[in-house]
Amino acid sequence: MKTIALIIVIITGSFLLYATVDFPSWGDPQSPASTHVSPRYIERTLEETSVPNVVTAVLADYRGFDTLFETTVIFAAGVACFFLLRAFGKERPATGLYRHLLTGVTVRIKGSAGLPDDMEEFERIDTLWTPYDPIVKVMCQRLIPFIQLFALYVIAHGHHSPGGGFQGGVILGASLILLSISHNFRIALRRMGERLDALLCALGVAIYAGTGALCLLLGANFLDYSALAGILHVDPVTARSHGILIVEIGVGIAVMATMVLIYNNLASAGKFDEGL
Amino acid sequence: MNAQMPVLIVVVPLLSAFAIAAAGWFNRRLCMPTAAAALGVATLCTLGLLLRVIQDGEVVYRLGGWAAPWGIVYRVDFLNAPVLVLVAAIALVNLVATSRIVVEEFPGKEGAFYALYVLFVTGLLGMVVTGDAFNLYVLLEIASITGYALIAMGRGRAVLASLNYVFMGTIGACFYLLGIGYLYIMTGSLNMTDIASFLPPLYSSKAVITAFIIIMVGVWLKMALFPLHGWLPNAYTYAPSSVSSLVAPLMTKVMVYVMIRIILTVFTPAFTFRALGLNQAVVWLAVAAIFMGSLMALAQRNLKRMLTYILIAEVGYMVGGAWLGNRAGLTGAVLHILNDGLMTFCLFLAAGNILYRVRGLNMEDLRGLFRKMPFTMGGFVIGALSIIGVPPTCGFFSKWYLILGGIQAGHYGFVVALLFSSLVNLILFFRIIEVGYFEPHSEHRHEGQDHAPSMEEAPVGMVVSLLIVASGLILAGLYAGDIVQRVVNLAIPESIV
Amino acid sequence: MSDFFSHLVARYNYWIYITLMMIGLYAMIAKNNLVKKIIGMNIFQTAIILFYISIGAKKGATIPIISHGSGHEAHVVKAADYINPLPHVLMLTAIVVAVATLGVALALAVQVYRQYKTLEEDEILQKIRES
Amino acid sequence: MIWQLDLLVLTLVVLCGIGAIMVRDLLGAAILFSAYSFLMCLLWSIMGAVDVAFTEASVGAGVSTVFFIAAVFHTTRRTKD
Amino acid sequence: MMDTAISAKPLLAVLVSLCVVPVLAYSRSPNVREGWTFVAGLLKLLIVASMVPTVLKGNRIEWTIARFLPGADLALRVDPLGMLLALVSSSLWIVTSAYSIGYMRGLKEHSQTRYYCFFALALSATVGVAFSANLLTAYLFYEMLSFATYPLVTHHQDREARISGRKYLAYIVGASIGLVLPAMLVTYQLAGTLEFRSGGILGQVNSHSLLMVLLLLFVFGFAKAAIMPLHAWLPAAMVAPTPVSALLHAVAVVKVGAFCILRVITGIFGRELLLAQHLGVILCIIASFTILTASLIALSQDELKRRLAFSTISQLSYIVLGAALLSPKAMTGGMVHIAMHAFGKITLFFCAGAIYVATGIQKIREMDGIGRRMPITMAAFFIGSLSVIGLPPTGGLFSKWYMALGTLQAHQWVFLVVLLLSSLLNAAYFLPIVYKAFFCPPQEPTFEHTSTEAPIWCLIPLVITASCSIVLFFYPGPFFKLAELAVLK
Repeated sequence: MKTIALIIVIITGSFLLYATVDFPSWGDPQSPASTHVSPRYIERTLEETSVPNVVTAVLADYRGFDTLFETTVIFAAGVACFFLLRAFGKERPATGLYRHLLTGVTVRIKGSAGLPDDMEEFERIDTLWTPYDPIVKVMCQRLIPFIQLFALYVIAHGHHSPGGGFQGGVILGASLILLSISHNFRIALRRMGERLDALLCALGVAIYAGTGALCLLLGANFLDYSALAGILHVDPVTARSHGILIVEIGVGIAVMATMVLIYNNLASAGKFDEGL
Repeated sequence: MNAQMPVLIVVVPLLSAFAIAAAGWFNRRLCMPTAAAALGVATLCTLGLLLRVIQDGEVVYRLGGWAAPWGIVYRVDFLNAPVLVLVAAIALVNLVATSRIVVEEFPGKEGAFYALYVLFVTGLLGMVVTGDAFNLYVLLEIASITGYALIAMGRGRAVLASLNYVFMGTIGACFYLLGIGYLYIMTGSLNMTDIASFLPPLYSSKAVITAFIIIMVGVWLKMALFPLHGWLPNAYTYAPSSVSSLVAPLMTKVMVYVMIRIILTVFTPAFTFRALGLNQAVVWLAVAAIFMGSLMALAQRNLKRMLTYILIAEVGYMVGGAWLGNRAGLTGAVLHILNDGLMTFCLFLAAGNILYRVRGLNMEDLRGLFRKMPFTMGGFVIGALSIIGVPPTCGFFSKWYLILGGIQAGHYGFVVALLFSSLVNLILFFRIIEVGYFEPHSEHRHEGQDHAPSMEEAPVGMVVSLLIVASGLILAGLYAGDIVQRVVNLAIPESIV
Repeated sequence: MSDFFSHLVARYNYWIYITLMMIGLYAMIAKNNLVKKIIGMNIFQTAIILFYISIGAKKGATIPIISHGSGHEAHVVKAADYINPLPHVLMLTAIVVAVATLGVALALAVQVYRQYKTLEEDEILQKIRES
Repeated sequence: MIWQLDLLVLTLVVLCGIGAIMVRDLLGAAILFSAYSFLMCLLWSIMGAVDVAFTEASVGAGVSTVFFIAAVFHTTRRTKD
Repeated sequence: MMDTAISAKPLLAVLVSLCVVPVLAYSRSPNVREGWTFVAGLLKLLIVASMVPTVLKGNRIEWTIARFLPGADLALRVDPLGMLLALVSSSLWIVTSAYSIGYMRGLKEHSQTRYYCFFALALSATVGVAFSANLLTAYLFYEMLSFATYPLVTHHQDREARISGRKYLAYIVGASIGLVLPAMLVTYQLAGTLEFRSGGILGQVNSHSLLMVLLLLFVFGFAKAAIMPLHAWLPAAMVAPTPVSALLHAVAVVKVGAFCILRVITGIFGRELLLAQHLGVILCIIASFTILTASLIALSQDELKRRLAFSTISQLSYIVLGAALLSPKAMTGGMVHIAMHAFGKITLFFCAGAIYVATGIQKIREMDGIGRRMPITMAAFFIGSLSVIGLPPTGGLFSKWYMALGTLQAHQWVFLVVLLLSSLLNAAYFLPIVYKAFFCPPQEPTFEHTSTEAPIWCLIPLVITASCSIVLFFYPGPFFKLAELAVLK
């Protein structure tokens, strides 16, 4: 297998190398890629959409349809992970581990009944993974709100600086994942339940697609945000800018929820009981 | 609304997917009807679009209102309009036919299943309708990712087969993406027709030739052309029957469509068939695929596995036909996309029905089936005759054009391969029909009852769908002349004779 | 010599991306461990992204965020001043696709492990043959 | 941009890539892959693709690694190659 | 003089038996089922017969069902030659249906519904071939016939039937896909059409070798005509119930094969082309070889049905020989032989079946003295034999007579010898049976005095067909008129 792989790799590689001879040199401003389609984006984005970040404008408007499906890909991956891994029916492990919060003493209780989940003195901990690190815990607790705030900033400020719905959504999702890792799986799940998560997942993409469909209902083409001008009471160019913002929010929600969904399913192997 | 039809094809199923995913958490009984309604609307739209294309010619739709090289456009012409109808109709019929199985196979996960199902169809429809090379990649990935998940839910080796498919599929998709990158670096555009307008002076450029070959290899990987077919048999054999009857007929056909689209629209026949000079080699590859697929099918003892190898041979038909580079061959290839989609759908549907009742698809499980499931077997026989290529089923006509193309191009290897494969198919299917017809059903033999085991058909919905598809095969055959004259002929550029 | 260097500078990005891609491809074909294959797959995808970003690069240009001051009436945006944004957009999509594929692939790998208790391909095939 | 720096990062990227597929521990491979992604992100920000670099930093170096670790946690760290 | 009428009548003739299939499949009572079979049979005969006057006037009736390919639609056209086959097969269907009732009920066969359904389907296909306007349509119905007869041939669903069925399909469908299909494609490529035209459509092709290869592909490809060496399916297919052997392997299936060859010779190649390229002789040699060899093999067969099968093989080649001689007289004779042989051979098969139903005897050596027990049956057998040998007072005389005249007309003396020799052989394998049946004492004397004729439903049909053979001696007119028109056109 290794030799076959090596042969394939060498053949493919040399073939690809051979093709680079005809490439324009790196960073050449006169290359076709820099002169044919993209100049219009750079030169006219501001007047056509009033969004200074060209990448955001192209992403959510000129090629907004790609991005709709990019978000759908992520949604599909979330649903796929759920579909593949989720095992319904909660069986708790045979022995439950509980930590007395005041003393840090760990109690092992046999039988699947265990202690109720909502006790104040005891905290259920995972049988597989039982770190107890107050520093990490407290630090993360303090950090998470700021991370989330930053994520919101990234989503909202995508028009003017690097970032946007996707990056912000990932950061938002990562903050929840961080909660799950630093505390434990069930606490994070209590913050955002599985059903809510799945609904947000669908809702986020639906916001995006719905905005497009709204434009369609308003008589313009799909995803032609300028049609929103009538509803938003602004001129078409600003309407495009607003449309992009709405769409970015949708992307943010979808990506956040999907990241959490994939993580939850992977980290608990579909049982939604004990996590990483 | 008429003007919005191209986008509705994709958007209606897309929106319904979110509704279905949400409905899965509240009322799971709503999932199937929602999906059926969405696919029904999509099917109607595709039909409307086909009629419009026949009436007015090419339809272009600008997404977001942006014009071609800057925004993404949908372009519906004679080549993709019929494929759209095929995809939407097969997805709809399969959805209705298999709704009983789904409830039993994926308890509690109907929401996710139908969401993935509809997204898969959305991906395929989008791939067919789009006029943008990069957009095609994104939709390809949607179809692939949902396809991986759907296939992995089968029994036995399904998960491993699916993971293998993930690797192969990703390599294929990445090669495609890389090829598009090569084209982008040389032309600066992503729109198919726009790229085509920049290419003629670059026909001898190494980068463009490499781009073409990489794209082709990627697409071939996805459509499982020999020798890149390794992932297909396991993936489709172990997939749940509600999935294999969707994925198997459509995925390979849509990839063949993509190949023809790239050959004709992006690179133009002048490049593919004249400047490149790879015709003979690729047709010989197709010949090898046909021989290999047929022979491997002979070695199988499992009906579904046999069908997967037939599928590989059929891919060889279409690739070979398209690369013959003449009008008859291309007509055959395009017609065969439609016909083979229907044929394999019919057979996989029949296999699903059998599996539902008999719980096995090995040769010994098929005993006495003509008595037990006469209607299912009736549909199966029609599908089989179509694959063999017996008139008036549609399989005959595409094969006719393919062979005619082979004769016109003087490529007798291809002609022989097609005839050989027809004969092998005859053996394959009559071997199964013999088992079903002559050998008594095993249970009854054990019990020692003398004869007449009672009929035990699959649920009505499944049987009716199968029979509809089977009669569709004959109708498509009877109207083959019209289909070719009104649609397929116009899909092929006039420069090809 | 300087000729060679200019050639090198003009091309080495492309070469590196091919190298990375081949590393990924090799891992996908030759590696025995499924997670290793998945890593290889991601390296492969990232390499393609690198290639696209290299297409977009433009000498003497800045990031594609247009500076617009208060007196922007007279401001004329020149394409040569900004890096080509299109590949960036495409690659955002590609990254998302990569992470989506990664999620599904890992979920499948977890399932495979659940079924066969190993991630090594040869051991899995061995088990299938034995059963 | 400084091509020497660029070249250095590129070399490191290749090294991390090779390391990720060579190391005989899946957790280690995941971390090396994370490093690879992060270096890649550096490379892209050098090239001016800030949005992509941002995404890669959060996705490739962040979430992907968590996914890898979660998967490895539920399977095994052991690998033969 | 020659008008072409557009009418759906030929389509109706094809569809009548097709439409009755669902009715048959759902009728629970055997009486209803058989009643419908008769109704359909009569309707079919009436429709076919109603077109006879038009055709005899030299006109055509056309109907296009669907458009397949440019130059090759799914189209039906009634012309004299097609009318000949349609008339024979549709009239004999009724007789065979009656016979089937007696036979199937007499033996208490299973799955009779399936049997009648596929029988009706096979008849549709036969008439379809007869009325085909082009080669593609003929091919379509030809294949339909192959698959529709498969369940009939394998009716017993046992090991032997399975092997025979396999052989049947392998030869017939294998040859049609492997040989006819490519030949058809090449023809289409050369001529741009597949229509049967009186002068042929390959006139512009000059390459002798190409034409020869095409001709051979067609002749062997239509394996239903059982030209040696592609004949082995026919004896094997005798495992079918006798009515199937009778109608299909004496009339429908094999005649369709021979008919297709006739069509190819007259409609695709055309007489002039074959004459100019000297291709007829090759065909004559092949046919003569089959005639003589099959007759010799028939001599050595002990099982009655097998002997009849080999006799059929040799008689089919008469038709091909007649056409291949390319002289008008011989062609007329060959065409009429379709009808004459059909009536004679079906009588023989009916007799074989009747003997089997009544006594269970299949071997010739056990048939000593059987004529005393079944006088009517054996008398009919005698008439049938005479017809096949070509002796008066049966219609078989005329077809052979014309063929013999044709050999003279074509100055092919050798084939006259072949004809005479084979007639002698025919007599040699049929007449001893009759002789033994009437004049040898039975081996088991217990049955000597009991007259055990077959059931009345078996008996009536064979009497009818035997008398038809005699009637055709006195009134062969219509068939000759049709054949002459077909040759003249």
